[in-house]
Amino acid sequence: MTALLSIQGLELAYGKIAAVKGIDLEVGEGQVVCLIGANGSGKTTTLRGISGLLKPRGGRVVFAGTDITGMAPHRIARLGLVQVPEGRQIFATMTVAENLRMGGYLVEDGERQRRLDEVLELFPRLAERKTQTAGLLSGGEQQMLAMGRAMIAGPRIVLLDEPSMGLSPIMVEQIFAIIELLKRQGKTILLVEQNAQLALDIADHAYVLETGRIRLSGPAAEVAGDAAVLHAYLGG
Amino acid sequence: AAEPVKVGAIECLTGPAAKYGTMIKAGFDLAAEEINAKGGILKGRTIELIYEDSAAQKEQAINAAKKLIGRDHVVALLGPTLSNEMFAAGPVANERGLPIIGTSNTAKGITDIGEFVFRTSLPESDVLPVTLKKAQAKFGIKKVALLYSNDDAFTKSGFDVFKETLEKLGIEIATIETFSVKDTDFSPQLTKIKSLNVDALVVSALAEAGGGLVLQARQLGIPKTVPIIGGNGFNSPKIAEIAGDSADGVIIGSPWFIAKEGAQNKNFVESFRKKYNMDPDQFAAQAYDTMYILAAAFDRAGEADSKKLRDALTKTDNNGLLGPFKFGADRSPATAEGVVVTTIKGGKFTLLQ
Amino acid sequence: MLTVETLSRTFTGLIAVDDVSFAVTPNTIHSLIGPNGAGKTTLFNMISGLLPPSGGTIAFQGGDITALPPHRRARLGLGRTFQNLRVFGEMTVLENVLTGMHPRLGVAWPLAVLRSPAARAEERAGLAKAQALLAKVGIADHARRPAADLAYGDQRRLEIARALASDPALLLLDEPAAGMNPTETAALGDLLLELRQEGLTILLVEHDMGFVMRLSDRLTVLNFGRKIAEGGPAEIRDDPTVIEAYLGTKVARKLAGAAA
Amino acid sequence: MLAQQLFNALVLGSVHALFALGFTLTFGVLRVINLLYGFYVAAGAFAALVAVQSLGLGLWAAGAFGVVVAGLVAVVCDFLVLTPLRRAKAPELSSLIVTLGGVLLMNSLMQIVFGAEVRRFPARLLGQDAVTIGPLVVAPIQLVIIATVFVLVALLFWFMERTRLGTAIRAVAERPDTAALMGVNVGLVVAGVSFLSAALSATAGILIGLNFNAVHPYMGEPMMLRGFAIIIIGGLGDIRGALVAGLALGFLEVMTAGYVSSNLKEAVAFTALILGLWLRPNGLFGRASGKRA
Amino acid sequence: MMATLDDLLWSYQSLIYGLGTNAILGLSMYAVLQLGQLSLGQAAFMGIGAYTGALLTLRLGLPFPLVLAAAAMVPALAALVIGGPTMKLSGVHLAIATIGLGEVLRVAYINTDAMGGALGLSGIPEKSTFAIIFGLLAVILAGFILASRSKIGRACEAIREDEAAARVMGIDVSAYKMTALVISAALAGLAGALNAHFSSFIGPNEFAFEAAVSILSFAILGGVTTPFGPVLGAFVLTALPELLRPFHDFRLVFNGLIIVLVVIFLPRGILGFRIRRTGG
Ligand SMILES: Nc1ncnc2c1ncn2[C@@H]1O[C@H](COP(=O)(O)OP(=O)(O)OP(=O)(O)O)[C@@H](O)[C@H]1O
Ligand SMILES: Nc1ncnc2c1ncn2[C@@H]1O[C@H](COP(=O)(O)OP(=O)(O)OP(=O)(O)O)[C@@H](O)[C@H]1O
Ligand SMILES: [Mg+2]
Ligand SMILES: [Mg+2]
Repeated sequence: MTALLSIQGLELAYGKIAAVKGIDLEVGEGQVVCLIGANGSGKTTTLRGISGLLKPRGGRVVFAGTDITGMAPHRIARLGLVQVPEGRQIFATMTVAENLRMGGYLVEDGERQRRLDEVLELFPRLAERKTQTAGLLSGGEQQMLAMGRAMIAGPRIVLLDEPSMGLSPIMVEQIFAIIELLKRQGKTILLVEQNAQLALDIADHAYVLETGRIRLSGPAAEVAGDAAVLHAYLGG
Repeated sequence: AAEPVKVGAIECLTGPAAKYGTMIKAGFDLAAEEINAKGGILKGRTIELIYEDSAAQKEQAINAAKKLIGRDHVVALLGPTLSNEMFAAGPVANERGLPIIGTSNTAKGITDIGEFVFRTSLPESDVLPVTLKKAQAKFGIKKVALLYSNDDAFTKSGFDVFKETLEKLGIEIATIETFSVKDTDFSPQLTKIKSLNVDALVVSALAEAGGGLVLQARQLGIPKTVPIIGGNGFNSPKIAEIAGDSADGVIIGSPWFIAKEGAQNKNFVESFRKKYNMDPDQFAAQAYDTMYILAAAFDRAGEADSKKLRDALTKTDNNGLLGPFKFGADRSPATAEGVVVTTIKGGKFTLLQ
Repeated sequence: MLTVETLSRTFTGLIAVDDVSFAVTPNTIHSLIGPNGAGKTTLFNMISGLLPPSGGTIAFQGGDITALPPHRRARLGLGRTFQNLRVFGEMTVLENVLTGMHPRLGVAWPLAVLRSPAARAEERAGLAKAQALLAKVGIADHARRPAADLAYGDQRRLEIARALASDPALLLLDEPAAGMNPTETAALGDLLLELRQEGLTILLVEHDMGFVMRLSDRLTVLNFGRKIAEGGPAEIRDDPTVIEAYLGTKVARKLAGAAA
Repeated sequence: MLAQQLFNALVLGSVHALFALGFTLTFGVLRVINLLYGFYVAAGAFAALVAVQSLGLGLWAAGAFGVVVAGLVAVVCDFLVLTPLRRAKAPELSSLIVTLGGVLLMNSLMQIVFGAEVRRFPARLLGQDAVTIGPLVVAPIQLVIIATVFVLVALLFWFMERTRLGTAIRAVAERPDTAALMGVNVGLVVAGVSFLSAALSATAGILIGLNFNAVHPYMGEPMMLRGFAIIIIGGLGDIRGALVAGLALGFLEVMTAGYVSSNLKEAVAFTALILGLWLRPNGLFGRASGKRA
Repeated sequence: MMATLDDLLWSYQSLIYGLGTNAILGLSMYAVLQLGQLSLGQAAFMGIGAYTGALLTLRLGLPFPLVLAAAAMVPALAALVIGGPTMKLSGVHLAIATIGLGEVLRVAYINTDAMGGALGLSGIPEKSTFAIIFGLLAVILAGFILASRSKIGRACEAIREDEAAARVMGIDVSAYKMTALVISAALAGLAGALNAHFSSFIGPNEFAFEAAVSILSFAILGGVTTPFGPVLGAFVLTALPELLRPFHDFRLVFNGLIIVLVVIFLPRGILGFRIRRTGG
């Protein structure tokens, strides 16, 4: 299996501060790969580097055979790579429905409507609040919105940055069920998640990030069994 | 060759008032060029004009005056363009004992600034009564509407004189309407005036607002039988340019108009057109005359000395574009003899017969 | 310590909090749980004074504070964190904490401006205390960085340190563990227990049930703005309405397993 | 007289709204208090004037020329001046100051090139003679202005609220980074909005220049303050709001001048605006800010 | 030699005075911007101060210190009155409301003959001196620096960044805002009176929209993260048109160009650094 997304020696920095210091990472087509690490270890930064929001200092990012290193984010999105950003980043002054439609910016009308209906079915809470100004939603509702927005884009690969954050236990279950579903549909997913146990359960492969470097990687089950990982990230 | 005599000029050369400043500068330059070509002043010295821009800001006018006096060591100052600027810069020159001659300041109290402050522009109080009297005689005006820009010193001064004169002449003022110099829409005022059936509109405004106002008055159906009488600000080709046909019948009193009789004026208009490729206006004419007045005063003073120049200026006796010219005791023009009343016909100023 | 009586809040076309009453006993950790959009944050906003209630009263330490502006409540000893991180981004991490100390800085303003010895001493003490707080929550290394540059989880820690800076009697925490992994969450739990030991009362909103059940002395459950249950951890865990509305059977089973 | 005054109010209000449309786009959508807007008004009018006088184009062709020229000038200005600021994530107000410098620069350049004088479109470009319709005296250009405003408002409203691109524009306004993640070409959208807004300003400049028969480098300046007031009262970026607020201001001004005192025109208008804000602190038509306590 | 030096000083005297008064105006803007309040009433307050000062000098011949005190007090009172209703406005809404104040006042000046109407007030004696202007500037600047470095500055910055969060931190935001508005009005009034007493003349149109924008630009160009910023910004913007005089026709072109370049390269202001304070 060839990797859909492959990263070599990626380096990212904020001004003088190096946040990601040369990492290698691969996500195979149809795989769920999870990235775990402590707060501040560079997970979000890595995703931003892939989606083009942050220009890499060094290294290479190849997606579906195209070198996307340093490419503008909208062009990367057009190739079918979508990121659900951390902290939701919903369009606060627009309505819930408009936010969702923005997710399908690149999707043609009929298909977009179909996916919209699908998403509203998955998140009945959003259906109820469809015409509400998104900024006034509760934290969890906003998280659902961010997730739904990405689903409407129908990408080849989704980068999910802590999709379960702030969701009620039932909703967390549901989000993971959705990830399962996407996986079964053959979608590729790069998942950053603090709910490490759940993430490792679902993932094929896992990477552990520590202060900007890959500390450990391997099949998810193996990583989950690692004593150090257990101790540092799984509360064991 | 002898050293040139330095004269400073403060004008609005940038910003929204630049249209006045550039006309004035054109007038000065033309006259200075002629004078220098004819052998200059003080037995062969040329006049060197140093311009500073005031950008219609009083602080810049002051700074310009100080720079010209303190750094360039000029002997006399011309300008500034706007009365407000003169109120700020005049005291500077006066304090240093340097004559300063306004060529376009018509506001009340300008020469009260001090002994060294002169102006060659006829204050409205000299011009407007002549205009009104003539119009009254010709059209039998009994009732007028009076309009003016109330946020500008020049037009406000004009209004004061209009009002006083109208009262003196026993003409009824049906209504007084105001607008801003920046306004472009006068329809509410004019609609109201239209319903009052007045014999004439008396307007104190600058050319842009004035032109727009004339245009709209006619558009709104105030008939041409109701003449529009303007103040000094109307004495500009812009009125006809903006208002087009509607400008016909506008009445203006002024010491100068472009078709004024006489070889001197013909020469001026011709050379001006040749040099600048446009028509002069009253500001240019006043500036042109002022330069000759200044040159003559230098020669009378006998040397480039500010104090002597001041005294020489008070003895001015010029016969220029504006007609016979003397300074009164208040260092403003002494008489309004040169004032003629004109009217616009087919877009051109002609004498009102 | 805190008594909320028949509190309500409506927004156009929505009752976000509906006739909710409960009381928080001093020196306990009291949790407020419920599905997304149940009205927990809205309740916090009313308690901290950012949002006027549509009806009902709030009493704190025996006095009615329903009409008090937020800063007065803070002075009375009410501190809070925000669910949607609201650190002062351009200020350094330390300055954020010092700002939290504001109601406890007693030196009169003219003296503070003129840097009188008393003011200097106060600032020095404040600095030391702020540093201690940062160490406590584990972000001492970042003390002099602009707060906006911190990673998400670290900003959450900063929120907690900033809220603690005013020595509150009652601390409202809105999802403090969101964005932290289980190990980090456990450490945070230890910290909160330690704080309770020191006499602090905590009102907690959190969706991490392991965390909540471990810490809480008492829980109040909201759904669609209404209180649907209240009780101790074991009671709530087994309450079928709560399981249905919020926990889901899987989590409930897991929690039961953990407790057993 | 009342009928005529009401018509006057409609015309003046339409002129205000016309000016405000593009302004509300830059300000509301791009979050730039763009003082250059006044310059684009004059630039558009001058370009059209040059087209008429030097290129001998007819009114409509010249108008289109002016609109396009102003739009392109704006795209270039924005690219040179505002894009770097956007990249540096500079505070909002720095855009105000940079455009303040820009205005100084461009206006002075324009004056050097065209002179400071007032110019006018050749007479008879559009019939100037007013016609009497019942109690009303109406000039053709006035009808053109009113029609243009209402058509533009309808089109823009539809565009911003109903089309994909319109939604994208608003998304860019709020979170450019996130919009880019959705596949929106932020740079292009920004350029497009700059173009559109300056094109609208040029339309305003040309029509206003025709109506008042005066075109000069500073013609946009006196309208800035009122424009500013209108777009804030109407709600930033709110097309309908700009129309309603523009008409309201025109109505207030005309009625004050016609029936109270022309002296108090501005004072009454601004007092009413302040009172309006007092009663509705988010603007008359302010949409929810999307900000929670 | 002495004579030339004297001349030099004299030539630039009013420019130098202008630097001082504009710096005070910049600081008056800083007082409110520091809290994130975009008040554009500064020009109006400056006008109130200028008219108050000029009238007291011209009509009553009061001693200058008294005149200055009144010129600061009257706008401060005005700020107190309008402060209440405007307090709940923020951002551009506050800006437009305060600009509205300026417009209403302008109409009032124009229509009041006692204030000279459109003709303004002329012949105001020169009373501002270098020592007075720069002495006041130094005191005000020092006050701002000290305040910014104390807990007050910290509270102000917190309010600017997040008002609601600041409230919850126990900061009395309304009191801070009101105080800032009053102080800024007093400073603007003071600057207005100082200006009136070295430029001989004031007119009603000097305190309108354009003036408000240029006062704002002093602060923003210089930077609002320290009180030095607005002072430097005012110096630069005041001196530029004079320094560029040799460029004649292109003077304002260069002036504009320089502003543009400065903002592009220093978007946070010329002095964009943050003031040092505990924990900074
Ligand atoms: N905008 C920024 N400017 C400067 N430094 C930053 C910025 N954003 C993040 N950092 C720093 O980069 C490092 C990595 O941060 P990042 O957000 O990638 O962590 P993370 O693994 O996503 O953490 P979390 O689990 O808390 O979300 C941290 O040290 C952080 O302080
Ligand atoms: N200012 C507001 N205007 C309109 N609706 C609002 C406003 N604030 C909150 N709401 C609505 O009120 C409901 C309760 O919101 P709240 O934020 O209190 O929920 P919550 O319990 O904190 O949820 P979560 O766990 O997801 O954070 C939500 O449906 C939200 O959309
Ligand atoms: Mg992260
Ligand atoms: Mg919440």
